[in-house]
Parts: sequence; C-alpha cells; structure tokens
Amino acid sequence: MTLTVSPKDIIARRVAKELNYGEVVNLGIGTPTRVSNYISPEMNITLQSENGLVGMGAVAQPGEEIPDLTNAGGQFVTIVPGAAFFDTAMSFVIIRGGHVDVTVLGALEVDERGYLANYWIPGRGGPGMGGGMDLVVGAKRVIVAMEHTRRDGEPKIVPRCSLPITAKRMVDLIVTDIAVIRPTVEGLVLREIAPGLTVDEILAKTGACLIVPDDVGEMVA
Amino acid sequence: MTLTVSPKDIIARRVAKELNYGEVVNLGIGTPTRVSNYISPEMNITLQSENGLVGMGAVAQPGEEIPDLTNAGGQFVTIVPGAAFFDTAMSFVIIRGGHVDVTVLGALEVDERGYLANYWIPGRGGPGMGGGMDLVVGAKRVIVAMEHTRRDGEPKIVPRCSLPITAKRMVDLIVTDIAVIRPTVEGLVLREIAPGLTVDEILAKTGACLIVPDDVGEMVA
Amino acid sequence: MSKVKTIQEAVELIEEGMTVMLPGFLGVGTPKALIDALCEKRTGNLTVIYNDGAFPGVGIGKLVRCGLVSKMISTHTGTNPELVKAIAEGLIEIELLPQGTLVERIRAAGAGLGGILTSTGVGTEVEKGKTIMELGDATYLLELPLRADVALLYAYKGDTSGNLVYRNTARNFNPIMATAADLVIAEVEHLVDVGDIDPEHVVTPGIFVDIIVRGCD
Amino acid sequence: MSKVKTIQEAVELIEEGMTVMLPGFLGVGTPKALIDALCEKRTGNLTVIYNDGAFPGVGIGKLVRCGLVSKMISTHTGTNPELVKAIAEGLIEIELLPQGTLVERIRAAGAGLGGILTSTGVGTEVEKGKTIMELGDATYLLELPLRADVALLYAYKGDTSGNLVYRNTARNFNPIMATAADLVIAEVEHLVDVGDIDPEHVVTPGIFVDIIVRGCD
Repeated sequence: MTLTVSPKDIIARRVAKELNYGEVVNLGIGTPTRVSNYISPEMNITLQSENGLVGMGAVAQPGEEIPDLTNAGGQFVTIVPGAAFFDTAMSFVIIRGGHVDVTVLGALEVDERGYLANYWIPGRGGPGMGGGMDLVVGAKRVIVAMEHTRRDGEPKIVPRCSLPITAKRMVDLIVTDIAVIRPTVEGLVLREIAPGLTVDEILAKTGACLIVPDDVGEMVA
Repeated sequence: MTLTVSPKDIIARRVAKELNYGEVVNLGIGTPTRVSNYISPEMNITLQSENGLVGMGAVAQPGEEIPDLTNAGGQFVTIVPGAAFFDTAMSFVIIRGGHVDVTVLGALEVDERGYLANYWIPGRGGPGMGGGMDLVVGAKRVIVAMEHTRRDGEPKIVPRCSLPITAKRMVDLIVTDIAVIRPTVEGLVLREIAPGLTVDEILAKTGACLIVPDDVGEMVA
Repeated sequence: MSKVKTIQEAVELIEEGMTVMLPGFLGVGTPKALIDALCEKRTGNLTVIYNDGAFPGVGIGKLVRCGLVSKMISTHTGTNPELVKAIAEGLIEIELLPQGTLVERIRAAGAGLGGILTSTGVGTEVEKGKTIMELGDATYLLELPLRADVALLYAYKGDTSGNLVYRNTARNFNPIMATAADLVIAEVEHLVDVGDIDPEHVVTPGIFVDIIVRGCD
Repeated sequence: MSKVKTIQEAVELIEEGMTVMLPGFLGVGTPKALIDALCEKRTGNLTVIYNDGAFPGVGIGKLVRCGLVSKMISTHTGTNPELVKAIAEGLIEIELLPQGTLVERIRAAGAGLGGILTSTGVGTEVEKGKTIMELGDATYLLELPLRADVALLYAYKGDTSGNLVYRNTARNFNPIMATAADLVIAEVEHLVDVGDIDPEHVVTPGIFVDIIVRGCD
C-alpha cells in the first residue's frame, strides 16, 4: 500500500480535527485553504473570507466561475446557502472584534514564546501582512499550519523569530506534517508525532526547545 | 389684507433661501422641519434624517403612513426616488464626516461668540442632545432657526449662554422671526430686519450686543 | 442548525442587573414581544443602552413604566416625561452622550477597537472626566468601547441561521448593537429558511446572532 | 441632475502627484476603464492607496507597469513581482500596514473621527513612530485618519444620482473609500435611472459620489 497524501494534506486533515461544531473559521492562503477539504457539512462550520464573505463554499470548478466571487487568495469560489457579502470594514469588525472562532495561518517561523512570523522577509521586500496581523490579534484561537522545516531542511520552529513577528500573541496550536505542538507559558509542548517517527527525529528537525511529556500521542494522519 | 403666516413659517421661509442647489440638508425637529415646505423640487436638495435616511420626502398624509418609516421627530414621512436607508453608524459618518452641507437647528440660546445651547435645561432634566452635537460639529454650515425671544419675552440671543453649550463652534447664521444675524469673530452682525420693524426694536428684544452696519436689509417674509 | 427559540426560552437568559442594548429611535426598530416578555418576567435592575426615551409605555418606555430600569445610557430623554420624572427623582441614573458618540462606542466594542477620537463634545459638559487629546490643530475626546451583556434586536426578516434584514428607518442601531453583546437575540417579524435572503441583501450576517425568536410567538 | 460624465471628462480632474484611493482585493472590485484611461493620459507621480499589489498588469498592477505610481500605501505586495522589484529598486516608496488598520483609517477620515485605537500591530514593526496607549490591561496603537484627493470606485450598478450597489466580493473597500476623498468617481457596469434601486439595497448613498461613468464608454 502506498500513501499518496501530501504533507500539506496531512497538515490540513489534522487541523480540521481541531474545529468544533458551528464555529466561524478563517483559513489563510495555501495549506490552510486545504483544511476546507476535510470539514464535513455536519460540522456546520462557517467559513469567513476577509475579502468580504461569510458562508464561503468550495473552490469553483473550471467553467463554474462566478464573476467577482473570489477568496482571499484570488481563486474563484462558491458560496453556501445562508452566505452574506459585506465590505472590508465589516470584515474586520468580524475579525478584530473576536467574532472569528479559529484562524488557520501559515508561518515562516514560530518561536518558543509561541509568536509567529509570516509577513516579511527583509531584503526580499514582502509579501506583506494583508489581514494576517488582525486575524492573529482578533481570532479566539490561532492555529499555525505549516511544514515542519523549510525546503532547505532548516527548522521553522526556532528559539526566537529572526523575522519580524506578526503579533505579540502566543498562538494556540502548531500543526506540521510531522508533529502537533502546543505553545504554553512554560514553552513549546510536543503533543503528537507522526506515525513511524521518533521523538528524537522530531527534535532533530526543530530549532526550538520542546517540552516532551510522557503522553506524547500519535498524530492521526 | 390680513397676513396669517406664523412666526415659525416666517423663519422657515427665510432659512430656505439660504440653501443652494444640490445641497445635503439636515433639518432639526420643530421649526426647522418646516423649512422643507419652502424648498422647491428644482433646488435638488437632498434631506438627510439622522435616524437612517437620505432622500426624505414630505410628512405622510393621514392614511398614507408606511410602517417603520419616520423622521427624527418620530413623524411618519415619505421618501423620494433615489432615497437610501442605512444604519446609525453610517448616518453619523455622513453627519460628523462633513457630508452634510447645512444643518438647521432650533436653539434655547445663542450668544455673542456664536455658540448655541439647545440640549439641556438644568433642573428640568432634559431633553438631551440626540444627534445635535454631532450635527453642529460636523455640518459644513450651521443655521439656527428660532423665535427671537422666549415665550415670556426674555431674549434668547444673549451675551453668553447660561445653559450648557452644544459645541464650541460659531454658527454660520441665526434666523429668527424678526431678524437675520450673522456671527463673526467681531461679534453678532445684524443683517436683516423684518418689514415694519426698526433697528431699535430689534435691539430691545436682544440681550447680546449687535453690530449694526449701514446696509441692514429688509427680511424677505 | 436552527437558532430559533421561543420568546420564553430567550428571555430566560436575561438576568437581573444585566446591561441590555436595545436598538430603536423613538420606538421604531425596537423589539416589542421581547420587551413585553421582559416586563412579564419582571427582570429588574437593568442598565439599558437606548438612543432616546421613546414615549411613555412604548418600547423602552414600557420597561421604564414597569420599573425594570435602574440606569439609562442615552442621548435624549425629552420625549418621555415618565423617564424624565424618574431621573429627576433619582429612581433612574442617566448617562447622557451624543448620538454619534454612542453608536461609535458600540461599534468600537464590536470591532475590537480600544476607542475612537471624536471632536463632538469638546468644550462642552460631555468632555468631563474624559481624556482630551490635541492632534495638530484639532482637539478630540477619547471615547471608549461600550459593550452589553445582551442585545435585543428587531428585524423585519430573518432566516433560521440568524441572517437579518431590516425595513425603512427601523434599521438604526440594530446592525451595530448586533456586534457588541455577549448574547444577541433577534426578534423577527418574518422568519424564513436559510437561503431565502439574497447574500447581497443581508445586513447582519447570522454569525452575530445567537437566538432568533418570532415576534408573533 | 445627473452626475454622469464620460471617462475622459472624469480623468481630466485627476492631476499629477495626487493621492488616489483605489478599492479592490487582488484586482476584484477595481475600476478597469478608469485605470485604462489614467494609463493613456499618463498622469504620474501618484500615491496609490490599495489593499495589495494585485497582479502584474492587472488593476493597480497596470498603473505600476505604466510607471505612474511613486508611492503605495498597502497591506500586501507579494502577488505582484513587478511591484516588489520596483520597491526594491527604490522606484516606488511603500508604506505597509495591516488590512484592518487600513480600512479603519480610511473610515475614520470619512467619519470625521480623529483616529482609532487598535491592538493590531502592537509589539511589531507596525508600531514604529506611532503613539502607543495603555488603557487598563490592554495596549493600543493610535492610528490616524487617511484621506485621498480622489477615490475611483467600481460598482456593479449605479443610478444617475450616484447610488451604488456592488456584486459579490467586489464590494470590499468601495463603500469605505467612497466616504474619504475630496472627489469620488464611480465606474459602473450598469447605469440605471434614479428610483430603479430599492432604497433598502443601496450600499453607497449617492451623496458620496460626485461623478458616475459607464465602464463600457
């Protein structure tokens, strides 16, 4: 049996399990967007998109695109019954005002304080924070969804962010392709590791110190 | 020939002459509301009502009342083609943001600084400022429309307001049933007096000092 | 999942001493059945945030007459002599503020803002006790967010997921108060199915609304 | 009186060095014909307030490619490599800020507010040079109003008096920018008569709009 699930899908599937019935969720561009593939309709999750929409549906199939109906990544999307459109001011009333239960965001770095950096690479001039800073400040729960290491193998989970941080807020959970980590005031706590991997293998790919409790679980892939 | 025009209507008719083509106008409760009776459709004036409406029409005739369609005084009103409804936040974006050209308000007192008092009589506990403070601060022009004296004959135009002022803003014009007065940094300037009255008669009914230029005109009744 | 409950179930959640936001302008846009149910339940000692005094026995005037209000945060009381009298007798405490300031304070709470600067009230009684800020040539008052325990809304039409549409000038404070209370209950004149309201015409998205009740229940 | 003009008449009013607000999110909700006319007229040295970098040659990406932009006030540039390159080479100055802060600064200007307090940006690069305020347990940045000389809007439908209706996610910054510029020009896909838009469905009241142009002129 060969598994063909990509790291991005492993992350998305795991993040989906963190969502509770009836929650309002904002999914960032990239890997976070894939989380919607793993949300069952019975969950009654409402997707908010910062470009002015609650009740976002799936990405539009080719030929089904509706003019001027896109998500925050610029992809054509669909809407579900009960959707509503609004302007950017209202969108950020929702986001900054604490009306989003969960935001799922990618990150360039996360550190031992639980701070994330995801908007600026000095010298490269970008990409910019968009709505990310408001989402991290305003959402009730913040989940970082990212691959555990950079493409060159360097760790993204580091003692202290070298890039400008997105907010002075401890994120609630970090979900990578090989581990689930919970930031706490004591530091980063390893909660789950991917099947077939050892704690030492996780630690080797992590720049930050991890607290390893006795009950580290297996990550449900 | 007997004239049956009330003081309130004299004021309203004179105020209407101050409005320019195409302006957005907010009319306060009472005498100011009557100004709309003297605005011709050719003027293309848009009436704003702070309870959430632009494009207000005349007061509804008995039997023509539309549910939940009222002015800021609680009277049933009509709307004109091109009207729009909105919430209170938008209403005060319009008012405080400088998008109202003229506000016409009643006053309890106006003083030599051009300040008006119209929201509070100590001991009587009311009535409250409603949207009045925002209108005086935000409108491009403020016109006070009031009878020249109180019912007991005491002057309403005084050296300095004894009642709490509505805003630290010099109003642009005072229109009473017997005079038109323009506040300036030098003081209150008498501009027009009602036909048949003398300057001395106006001064006798005015508590404040008035500057009387050579070219005081006759008020068009 | 439907958010529809009975009026009785809804008002059960409102407790003595709570701060209650009520939309409306001289009674227009105020939920009638919810107020009737509150009067019947006799939940008292309420702090009420409402634009004006409405009229005796009408809208929040009914709550006043029932003796359930201990404090009003409002912009105008003059239309309700019963309220004016209760304030004069010290039975009801009043906090008076400008209408544009009231709505921005509520909006700030709903929008997660720490406050707003307005020049309305500068140099008047309203500035007393407030932080005054000079920026360039202008002077502003710092006005702080205003939240409530519960907001009771009135909408012309609502779907079972809480999307709301208003009618005429009954919209007023409803969409703003919907964002700034821990519990939001909307009384709707017409209850429709999810999907029956055009997504372009929704004024208050259902995510703000916890409970929907029928006005005619 | 009709506010309808030709696109040529409208862009004549836009001058070198002006600050221009352009609504849109990755190009959606941005007026196309007005941008084309600006590029043809070659009005340069513009400061552009726009959410993002859009895409190369698309929306404000077209203004960037035409070399008409000297400064961007924006939240995100990453989708437009041409813009990123121009910023890196010092050809375009960039002022980067959070999206929720951008929209509230514009709204504050339109609403006559002196500023707003937000905790977004506290403890980050965004706080540099700004007034930091501590209120109770919370820390906020004071963010100041942001106005423009001209706003160029895009609406799905507009009447000749300037009432506007948007479509889907093309609404975004349009209704807010409509309130905060000295001159407001709206490009509409469908021009209708006064009275053809239901007063409940108007999103931007015509009093905010100075000039209406047809997108297909």
